[in-house]
Amino acid sequence: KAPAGKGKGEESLKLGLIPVEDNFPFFVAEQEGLFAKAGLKVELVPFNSARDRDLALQAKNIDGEAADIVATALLRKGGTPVKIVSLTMGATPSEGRFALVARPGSAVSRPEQLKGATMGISENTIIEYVADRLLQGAGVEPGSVQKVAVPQIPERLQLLLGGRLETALLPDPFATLAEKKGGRVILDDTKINRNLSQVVLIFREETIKEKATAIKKLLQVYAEAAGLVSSQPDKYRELFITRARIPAELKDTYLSPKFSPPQVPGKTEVADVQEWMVAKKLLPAAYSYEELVDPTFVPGGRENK
Amino acid sequence: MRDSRQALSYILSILFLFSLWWLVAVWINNPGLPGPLPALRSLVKVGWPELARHLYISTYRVLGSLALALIIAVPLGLWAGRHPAFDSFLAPLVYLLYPVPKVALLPVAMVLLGIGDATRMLVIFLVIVNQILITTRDAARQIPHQLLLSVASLGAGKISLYRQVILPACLPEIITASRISLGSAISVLFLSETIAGNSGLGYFILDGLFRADYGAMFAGILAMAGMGLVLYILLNFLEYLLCPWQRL
Amino acid sequence: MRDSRQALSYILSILFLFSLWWLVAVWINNPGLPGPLPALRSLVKVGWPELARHLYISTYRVLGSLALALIIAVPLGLWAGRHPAFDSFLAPLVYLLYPVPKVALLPVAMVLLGIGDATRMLVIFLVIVNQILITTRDAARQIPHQLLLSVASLGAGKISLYRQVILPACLPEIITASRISLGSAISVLFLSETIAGNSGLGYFILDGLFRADYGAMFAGILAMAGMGLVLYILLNFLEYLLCPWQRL
Amino acid sequence: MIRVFNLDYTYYTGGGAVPALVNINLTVPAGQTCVLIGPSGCGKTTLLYLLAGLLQPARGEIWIGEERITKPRQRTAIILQDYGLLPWKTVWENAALGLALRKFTARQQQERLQPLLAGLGLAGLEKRYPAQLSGGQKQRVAIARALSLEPDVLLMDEPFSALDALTRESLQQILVEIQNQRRLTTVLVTHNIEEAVFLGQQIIVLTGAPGQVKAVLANPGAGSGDYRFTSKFHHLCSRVRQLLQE
Amino acid sequence: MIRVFNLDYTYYTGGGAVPALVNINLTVPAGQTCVLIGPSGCGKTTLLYLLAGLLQPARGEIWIGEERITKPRQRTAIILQDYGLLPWKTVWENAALGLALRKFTARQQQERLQPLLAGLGLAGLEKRYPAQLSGGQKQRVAIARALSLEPDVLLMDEPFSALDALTRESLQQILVEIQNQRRLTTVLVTHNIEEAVFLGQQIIVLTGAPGQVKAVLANPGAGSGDYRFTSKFHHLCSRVRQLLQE
Ligand SMILES: Nc1ncnc2c1ncn2[C@@H]1O[C@H](COP(=O)(O)OP(=O)(O)OP(=O)(O)O)[C@@H](O)[C@H]1O
Ligand SMILES: Nc1ncnc2c1ncn2[C@@H]1O[C@H](COP(=O)(O)OP(=O)(O)OP(=O)(O)O)[C@@H](O)[C@H]1O
Ligand SMILES: [Mg+2]
Ligand SMILES: [Mg+2]
Repeated sequence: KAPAGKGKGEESLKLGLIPVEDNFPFFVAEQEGLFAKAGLKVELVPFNSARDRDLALQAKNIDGEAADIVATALLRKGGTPVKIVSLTMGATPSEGRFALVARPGSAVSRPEQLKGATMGISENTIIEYVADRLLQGAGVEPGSVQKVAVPQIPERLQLLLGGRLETALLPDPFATLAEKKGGRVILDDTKINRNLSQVVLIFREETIKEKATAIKKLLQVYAEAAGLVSSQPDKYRELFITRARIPAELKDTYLSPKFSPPQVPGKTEVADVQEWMVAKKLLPAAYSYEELVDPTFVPGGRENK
Repeated sequence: MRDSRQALSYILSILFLFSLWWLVAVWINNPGLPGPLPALRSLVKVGWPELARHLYISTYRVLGSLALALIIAVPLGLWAGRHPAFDSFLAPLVYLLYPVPKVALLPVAMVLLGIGDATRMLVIFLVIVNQILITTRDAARQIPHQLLLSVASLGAGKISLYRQVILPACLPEIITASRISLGSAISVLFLSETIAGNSGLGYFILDGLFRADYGAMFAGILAMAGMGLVLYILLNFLEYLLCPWQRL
Repeated sequence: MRDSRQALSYILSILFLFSLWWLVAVWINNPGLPGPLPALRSLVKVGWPELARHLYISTYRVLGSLALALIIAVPLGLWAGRHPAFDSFLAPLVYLLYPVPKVALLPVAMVLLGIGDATRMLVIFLVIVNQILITTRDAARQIPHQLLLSVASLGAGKISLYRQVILPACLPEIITASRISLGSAISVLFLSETIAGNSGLGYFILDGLFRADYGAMFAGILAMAGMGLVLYILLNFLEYLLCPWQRL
Repeated sequence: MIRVFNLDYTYYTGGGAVPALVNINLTVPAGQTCVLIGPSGCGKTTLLYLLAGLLQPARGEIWIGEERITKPRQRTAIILQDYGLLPWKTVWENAALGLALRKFTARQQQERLQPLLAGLGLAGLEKRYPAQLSGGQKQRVAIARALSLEPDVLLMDEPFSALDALTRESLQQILVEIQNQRRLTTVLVTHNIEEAVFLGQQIIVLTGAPGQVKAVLANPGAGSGDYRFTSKFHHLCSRVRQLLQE
Repeated sequence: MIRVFNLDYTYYTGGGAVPALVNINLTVPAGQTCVLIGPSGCGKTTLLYLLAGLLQPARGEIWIGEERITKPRQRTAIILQDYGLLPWKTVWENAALGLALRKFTARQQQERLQPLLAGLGLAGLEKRYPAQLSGGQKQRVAIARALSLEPDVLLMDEPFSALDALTRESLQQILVEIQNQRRLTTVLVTHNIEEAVFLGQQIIVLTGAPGQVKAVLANPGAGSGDYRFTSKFHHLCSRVRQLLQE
């Protein structure tokens, strides 16, 4: 079997994406024909869960994907060497909001009251990392809340709104939707001075070797698309609603986020995530920055602390 | 007369179902479960050309994998039912593999078949092939010895015995198995369509769920239930044609 | 002699399965699919007290919902099989509800019933109750008229007819249905345990997957397959006890 | 007493209506035996099913004593042409089924059945399933089941057809004895002319399909020990044969 | 020619071994009819199954012509005691099954079967299913199926038991004619002593279970038209009856 993306010359790439706002510039680039213009043949493969997306990367059905640092380290640990080529979201603290939301009518209104309350998360993922760090930042011991594994976001939202979870950690736009439905935001990662939830673009090492020029072009296209979105959000509103799966109730009010130009994640970020993973026994030992990040494609980012 | 009474029963039953749904919806009063009327309304309003495309793709996947499973499981099941030695070999395979969660097989399927239709149909196939196999085998075991002897005495060879006795004797059970598999196939279809890609009713429903657009979601669910019902009616018709002696 | 040959077949079959697994694992060479030996090794090494707890919870959920489904579906199925009028009412319900993706409704069910055992068992129940109902009904339809007349002529009332003729005549098919439902129940169990909550083999397997700890994941899968096999063997034993006339 | 008035019965097949019985009238006084004889397919089995209340007539009425028959009657026993044994019950369970349905205790069942099975040559076969019996053995189980009920009306559809001549004759004798003891009203279908004449105080000859009554012969001597060897017996046999031939 | 040497057969049940036949030896010259008679359960059906190659003997050998029987033989036809009709085939399909298995065209099947069914009084029933027939009609379908094959060996298990006396006699006559035309070797099981003596050039009387050969009677007059009315016939009937009684 030929590995995915091979065949039609070097210029083709297959990317696994979950259709959420994080990945919106890719959809814009596709719509505007920017890939073709750059002489690239990019196929955006939609996935509905991170689990299936990672399986497909392992199976070499896709060359790369938009993921997070936790997933990157786990893929490498699981025997699929991958590297981050760039951040796509989370370069600044205001990008990519995650919020700990209490259910409508909950008595919990301040972080101190979280002790013993149930909290819907997705275990062993970036979500749990964000949750732990948010709690620690607010001075709450993460072990003192009762974590409930609810891997899929829509289900977490429903259980929260249905009152079966006291609190839940949700990314936007679901956090906004929960708020709109009467949920109360307890903690918010855009309100602290550090972005916990960074989205990264990763590729398998062999793809990086074989298709370095294509990846470079892809990142240029991404930068262009990110610029387009940030400068004229109204033009892409329709596309945003459909491709980023904006909940029906928010489609008139919810604004698309701003996207920074491509840059690699900061060393402290990579180290901090891995420190958490080692403490959780998800990793035996942290990887070095160079093992996880390939800085040859885009300029280094600033530390966003 | 009997036919019209049956049609009435059908309609009554559907009405009953919808009132039940309505009651539950009113009772739990959760946006995740709209009542039947809003759901029907959104079924009407939804982008039909698009829904039809998803419906077509899903139907194709279900029927394709059902056909494949029948082609493979029926002969194996008949054979295992009549040959205990072969069954002793096959049964543990089935019993061990049937409960294995299909995620375990997903990596294999993805490596071998990619993330297209083939993987989806394989996952459906793997579930229902076991169901058809088990039912067919159990039916073949029960064939009265007398009938086999009677046809053997006419000089029938192995193949004729299968064609004239074993297959028709098990046909009603094979149709039962198809009924069950049809339901399972649709359930698994839903799961397999949520893995990757953007086609099929499963995707449509999940998309609705992600958008918290429960109207669209239930339009998809209704379409899926409708697809199931139509396929069931076709299966009943097939039974009518294939098993005339059952109608006496 | 025959028993020992059967045992041999069983062992051969399991060896065959493991070699196949090994070949596939070597061939596709994907970390997501370890070979059988590493999997067995990690099954030994894994935290057994914890795995045993998950195993116990899963077994309880499967058996509980299977029992519930049998208690409800068998009488309904027998009745529908013998009363076409009732069947005309019931069949559309079944045919419409069976294809509705239960997993899509899991969140709603969890909102209704909580994240505990009740929801999971309800969803498993909803899937397998249809399977048992359809099989039982189709079997009840096929009972030879002569046998019913013969027992009716002895002065049997309705209830006696069900006890003496209709139920035993369908018993082999009910056992077939249980076999099929057992597999479906385990599949749905897996799904229901992966949607929310921190218990059961489904959770254990998914947890392994999320940690990229494929050893633990496959230990869970082996435990699940083993649970299935043991339950199947119990079912075979039950059949042996309940249907002695089938053994002739 | 069994009375049948203007009875019609029709089967429906995909190919159309098949009249099986047309305008049957008959009366069997209590304690007597009525034999039905007629060509194969003329509706004898159908008539017996109707008398047992297992089928509903298209037209006409059936009365047993003061009761109009529309469903099976407790004290009527029937031996079906295909025996009607349940494959999942042993010989004993099959034979005891009627008693079990009437809530006889295990002990009472034992008391009634054991001598009956022994008398029918079935001792030792109690634990077998029907599939493990010979044709004649199955037939005898069906006979045991019917007789165990101590019925007052006994309907029999070629009950001895699979039995050898000697067993047949000894069962005929048993039947006559039971009848004399208990005023059993019997309707018997048979193809055997000698059997018909030996057992039937009344012999009803049916026409070919659809069955109609062709002749009703009175036969008061039936059942007595050496009737078989009288010239009257032989005369009646020839008469029946002649009627069938017409 | 059928030859059987030292044949044993035993059934196995949960309760233990049931010997059904012990040390059977017999020879049926080609073109002759051999009748098996014996009490119910003595193993007649079992013996026929063995002759047909449907069961394998525990001991002993069976030869038909120069062929040792270990599996069904193409030119042997058998009529089973329970008829063996397939419920999912119509009367026509059931009767034509043997021909269809031998790859006869639809036209050839038509040519052979139509007169046969008409002769058996089954015309008009071709499209019915077995469940829609009377007992005797089913039996005649089984007879048609066997005869349609124009076999050289015909094995029959109480083939006329469900038929009325007249049909029975006319079928006996047909059988004798076929036999005279085609040198058909026949083994017939019957409970009817007159039938045995009328048809069997050789009459084998079996003991009660487990079946052994009690007597072999030669009966050269069998099959001739008015044999029934000779004193030899009656004498032999009494002899058979006596043997059975012993
Ligand atoms: N289920 C059925 N559907 C259609 N026709 C039927 C059905 N059962 C019986 N018949 C027809 O009705 C007629 C009477 O059948 P019945 O069984 O009463 O005959 P019978 O007198 O008992 O014959 P036999 O002596 O052969 O047993 C027959 O011609 C038969 O073909
Ligand atoms: N499958 C079986 N298992 C055990 N015993 C059996 C089985 N089939 C038949 N038998 C026994 O073997 C003996 C011979 O049976 P067979 O059917 O050959 O008798 P038969 O001479 O044909 O009797 P009939 O005249 O009643 O038909 C009987 O005693 C019977 O109980
Ligand atoms: Mg009859
Ligand atoms: Mg026999």
